[in-house]
Amino acid sequence: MNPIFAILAGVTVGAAVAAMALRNLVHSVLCLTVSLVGLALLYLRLGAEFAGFVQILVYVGAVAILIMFAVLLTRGGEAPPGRIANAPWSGLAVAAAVFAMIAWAIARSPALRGMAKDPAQPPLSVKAIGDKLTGDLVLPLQVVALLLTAALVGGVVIAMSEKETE
Amino acid sequence: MTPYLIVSALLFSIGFAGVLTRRNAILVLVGVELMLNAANLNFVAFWRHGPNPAALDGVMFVVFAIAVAAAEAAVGLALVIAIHRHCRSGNVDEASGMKG
Amino acid sequence: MASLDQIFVALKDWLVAFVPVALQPLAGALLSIVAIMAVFPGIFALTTVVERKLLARFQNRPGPNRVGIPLTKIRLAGFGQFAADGIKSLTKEDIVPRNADRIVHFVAPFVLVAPAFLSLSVVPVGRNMAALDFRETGLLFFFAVGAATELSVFMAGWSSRNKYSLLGAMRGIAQMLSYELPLILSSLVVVMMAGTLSLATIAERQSGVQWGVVHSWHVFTPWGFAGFLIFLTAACAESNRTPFDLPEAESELVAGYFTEYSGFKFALFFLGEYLGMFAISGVAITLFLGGWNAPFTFLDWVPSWMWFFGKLVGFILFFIWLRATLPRLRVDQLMDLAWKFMLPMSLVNLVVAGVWHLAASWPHLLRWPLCVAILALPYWLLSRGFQTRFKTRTYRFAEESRPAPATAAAGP
Amino acid sequence: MDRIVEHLWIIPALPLLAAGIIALLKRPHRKAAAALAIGSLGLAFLVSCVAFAATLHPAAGAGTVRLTHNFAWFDLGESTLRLGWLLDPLTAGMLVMVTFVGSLIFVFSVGYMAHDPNFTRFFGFLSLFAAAMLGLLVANNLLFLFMCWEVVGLASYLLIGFWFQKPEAAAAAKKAFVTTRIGDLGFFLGMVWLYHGTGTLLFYDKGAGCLEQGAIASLVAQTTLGGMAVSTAISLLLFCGAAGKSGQVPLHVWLPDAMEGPTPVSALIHAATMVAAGVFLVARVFPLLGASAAGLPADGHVPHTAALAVVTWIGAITAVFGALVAVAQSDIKRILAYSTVSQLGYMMMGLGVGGPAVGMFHLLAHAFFKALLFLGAGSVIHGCHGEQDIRRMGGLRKAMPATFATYAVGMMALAGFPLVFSGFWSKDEILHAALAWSPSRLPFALGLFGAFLTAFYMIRQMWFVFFAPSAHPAARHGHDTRPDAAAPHDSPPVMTVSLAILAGATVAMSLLATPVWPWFHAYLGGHLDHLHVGWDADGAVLATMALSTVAVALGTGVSWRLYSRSATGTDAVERLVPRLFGALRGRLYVDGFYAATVFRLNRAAATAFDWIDRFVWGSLAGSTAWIATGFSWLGRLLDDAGINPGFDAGCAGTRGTGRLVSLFQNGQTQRYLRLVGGGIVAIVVAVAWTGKK
Repeated sequence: MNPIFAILAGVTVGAAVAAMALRNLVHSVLCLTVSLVGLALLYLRLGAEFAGFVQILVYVGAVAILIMFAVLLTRGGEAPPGRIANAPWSGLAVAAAVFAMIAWAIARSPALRGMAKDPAQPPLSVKAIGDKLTGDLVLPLQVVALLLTAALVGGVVIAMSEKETE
Repeated sequence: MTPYLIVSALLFSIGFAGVLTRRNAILVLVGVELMLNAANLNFVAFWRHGPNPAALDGVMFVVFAIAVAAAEAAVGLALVIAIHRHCRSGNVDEASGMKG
Repeated sequence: MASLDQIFVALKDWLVAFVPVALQPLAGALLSIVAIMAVFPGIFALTTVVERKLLARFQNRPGPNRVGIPLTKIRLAGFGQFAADGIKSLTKEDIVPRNADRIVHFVAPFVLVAPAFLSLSVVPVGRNMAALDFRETGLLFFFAVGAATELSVFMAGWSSRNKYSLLGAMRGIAQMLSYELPLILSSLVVVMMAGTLSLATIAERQSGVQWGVVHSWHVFTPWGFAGFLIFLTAACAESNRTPFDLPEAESELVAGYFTEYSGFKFALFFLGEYLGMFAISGVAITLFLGGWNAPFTFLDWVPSWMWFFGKLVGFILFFIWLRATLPRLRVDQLMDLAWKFMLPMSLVNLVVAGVWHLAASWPHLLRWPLCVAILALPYWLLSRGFQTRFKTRTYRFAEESRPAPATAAAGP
Repeated sequence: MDRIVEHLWIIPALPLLAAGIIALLKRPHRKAAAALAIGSLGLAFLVSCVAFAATLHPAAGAGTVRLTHNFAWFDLGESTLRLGWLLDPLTAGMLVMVTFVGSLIFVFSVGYMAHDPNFTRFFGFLSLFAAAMLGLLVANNLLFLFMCWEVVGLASYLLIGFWFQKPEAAAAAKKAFVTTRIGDLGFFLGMVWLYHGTGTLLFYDKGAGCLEQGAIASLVAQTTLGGMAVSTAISLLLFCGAAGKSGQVPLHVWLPDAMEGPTPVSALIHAATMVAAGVFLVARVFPLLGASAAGLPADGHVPHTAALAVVTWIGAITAVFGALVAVAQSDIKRILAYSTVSQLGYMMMGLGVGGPAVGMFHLLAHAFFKALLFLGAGSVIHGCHGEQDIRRMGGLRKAMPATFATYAVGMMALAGFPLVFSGFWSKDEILHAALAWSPSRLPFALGLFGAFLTAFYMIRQMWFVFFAPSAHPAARHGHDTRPDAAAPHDSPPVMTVSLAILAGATVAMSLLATPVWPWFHAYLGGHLDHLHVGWDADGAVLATMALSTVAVALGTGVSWRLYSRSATGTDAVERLVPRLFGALRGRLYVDGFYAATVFRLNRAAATAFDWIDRFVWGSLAGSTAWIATGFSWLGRLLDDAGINPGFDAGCAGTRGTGRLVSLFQNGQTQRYLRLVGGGIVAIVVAVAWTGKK
């Protein structure tokens, strides 16, 4: 296994574990950010430059900040006292079972064994992505645009609804 | 290929574990984000190693998934804030007003 | 002249040739990193002095003019000040509040500085002189890396456990998020017209000639001009410069999100902010002001990197000038400006760029007025709303608590 | 010709477009909304007239005009789902009627709703309703019909609950929605079964449709539970839906409550459209209902099948039931509502005994005069500043002459006064067909009795509203808090003109289906070219006419005599037979069993009924409602305080089960998710395990 990949994967998974395990919400979110950056770097390693940078732009630049705001707005800036997990062992067991299932499937998949070890870097031009988006996928693009608009409006409405009723 | 899939499975399971166990609603959402991203990693990996990378299907899927996930995060967090305002708590186990 | 233009490129090639072939990419990268780490902090050091001196001049006072070369009588008109400042901040005590979140508090300045360097590395500072050239995603890389700035601001503000820090951070993030939209949208126009995200290619594209002697900078088009103005304003806000320096408004928030930083970490924040400003200025130059291109064809003999850095200096001076003259905006005005004026205008600008593109074959006399009209009408409509919106605030509660003069006169 | 049917979608599309645009309008754009709604429906009327004209001239030897235009909607795996438009005399007649009456109601609404703040929303809903109704008419596919049917239900929900700030209106809307939904369940099941049986939901598809020879023959050939033909079972299920929409007896309860909506809505829902949808559905799938081992029902000959017998009996019972209850009501709109229930019963009975022509003619005739009556009632209410109780009215004959004249026309048509009113001819035909119905004469008797009652309650209403001395002016005005409360006044021209046009149409309709010139039958049956003017009816027709005239005269006379001599304020019938009257006023307690809100004759029983009702409405177990109703009748008759212990046990059992089931539903998403995760793993393991072997 490539050492760079090992480091990246280790950081990504480790940060994810930390994100899910830390008591302080802000630390969790920061760890999540690290994990997402690690994922973006993995995308880069896989040759998906565009996806990687979009990942950073959206997740680090927007989603992480959004979650931070939510944390602060719900007064989650301090480490909460008391339990942080509900019945952790059964949940962990289920999650472990799911992982075991997926890993088993990956290990046994005949399709994967047939794949090339390290195929040539496929061409990925942003222009091709743009052509695709405005060509074949123009309808999904519109739908996503609509969805984002709806989410924007919906987010505002939900977050301010109680103020309205006062 | 397989290492990527294993990393993806790990991320998915970690996120799932968080969703299942964490009390705080925001962290549940964080877990969901992790699960989504694990799926995205799968898409990219399969795009790269798949039979037809020129079709860009995996990458397009990721781009769309990121957009949708952003919307999901926005709405989800708005809901968390609304629930927090309503219940004075951000813990998922206290917002069980729908129980039978 | 060509040799002077490419002197740094040649130098790098010459140096890299000394190492074994296997290590050459690594050596090249290292060299680029060293160059960036040397040049831009140097400019930063000079900028601090220049800014202090210029601000002083604007305010009719001399400014720093004492520190020169130590142990000599040479004063250098005060240009040794940056060294003194640097030594001071390196040796000062590093104070961390007791309640602070130590790790996050420590990491925050690095999260600011590292992306600033990274984003500088994609800016083409001269012909063939971009440390990192992402042929497909250069501009996207710039914005993606820039996103980390917000995170750093948040980390600094939150970890200090100081309400001014937190408020400053919140303001800063809100401001950066709001102005990032017009920033991206206005640079999108250039991407649309150039058909590429690579900054180097965009700069090269502007070396064409129009009107006989003028290089075809993007700013010499209606969409480019409007886009440039929007970009400039948004860049000003992104780098927290006056008149958009609310996150660190000292009269309200002490020093904003880095109130609780001192010594070296404070210096890092300072450095990070200025590097961010340089980077965004560099991108503005690349996108709109022709990059390393000369304005006129008869000036082409000047090396390309000199053009770039000359323009950069111009930008720096412009920002200092702004800081010295403009008052700070209020928070609501800031947001209104971003969402109700700049965002719609940048959307309109996208339309203008489309019209410009479709009307490529039209005579200039028709194409120009049409595009200007499309821009001017929303400008007029939108700014009309601001005239009513930005009227003088009446302080309702303050006025009510003050006894009206009439009743005061009628009193005993 | 084909171009007409290809573009038949324009008719529903016009009001739909209007509804869409109105939805985007702001509140103050009242004129634009009204103009859009009326304009679009008016245009739809013109297009409908063109379509109608196209059906008048069948190709030589083709019989009925039946134009279809089918197209693929989407692919569903292997099969393709096809939709289509259908134009035949049934559709065309209904189209013209709905657009015409609808337009008039829209115009009337401009005046009636003039003071409402949500004027634009109202017209948006009206347009949506009209669009759905028209879509239902042009559908050549049971699925598309069902979709429009549900949109009709939605629109009626919105319209009945238009004044949702009134709790009664909100409750009525909910009731209407839920009650019709129970019928719709039957409809849906029938549809699914039909698709299963025939593989298509297109009505007519060049011999391959589900209402054509091949499909029906195969359905008749199969049998299901208890030896019933599959076609009969499907017919009965579909009839469930029709009964729900058309307010047939067990499911009629929503219809009177729907009076809480604005009066034009009542007119639109009860006269022209929604209730007619059920009758239309039965007429549309008549080949299925009438299918027997002998084959499809031939023109002019109505077979005696089990399905049609059910339709007939339900119709007859509904006819008498509605009329009985109407006798004792005091709300002007409620009387009309029950009269609608009764008339719908007649229509169903007509369909059962006489085929589509008989039933549909009564439907069309009824649409005109009932719209007239409702709009007249609206005009009266409008003139009396919102008063709806007929006992508080009186003497309006002089105050509102235009309304009085038109209302009288509508009344006489409804009551079946002879010769120049359409109601007479249409009802007469039903009675005539019932007389000839061989299985039983009882429906005929019931119909005759209903005719008597109809005349009785309509005269009662007329007397109270228009003739009685102005009874309680003080009370009336005392109720009214508005400063401009003045004497009753006639309505503005925009309302009375609609009334006059409808009155004219009511009379004109009577010319279309007399025994002398049975144009309508010929039109629906597709033998217009054999039509001639002349008397070729048998003696039974004359006898029926005479009998029904006698019934009407008797009703009129008795009613007039009773009421004109009685003192004001109290009801003559109430004094004569107070117990019976009380029962009638309480709508024979049917609502009590369903809604448990009206009458608590017997507190203990009512509590049980109440619980049953909640249970019934709460679940979709409509069949339980049947049993419960039967039991509760029995319980009230046998023992006033008796509570059937079996129910209690059943309730306790159900409640216990519910508790047990709700243990799983603890509101903790994480626990659900854990189960989901564990379940997925279990499934995968199971699949992998079994796959290995």
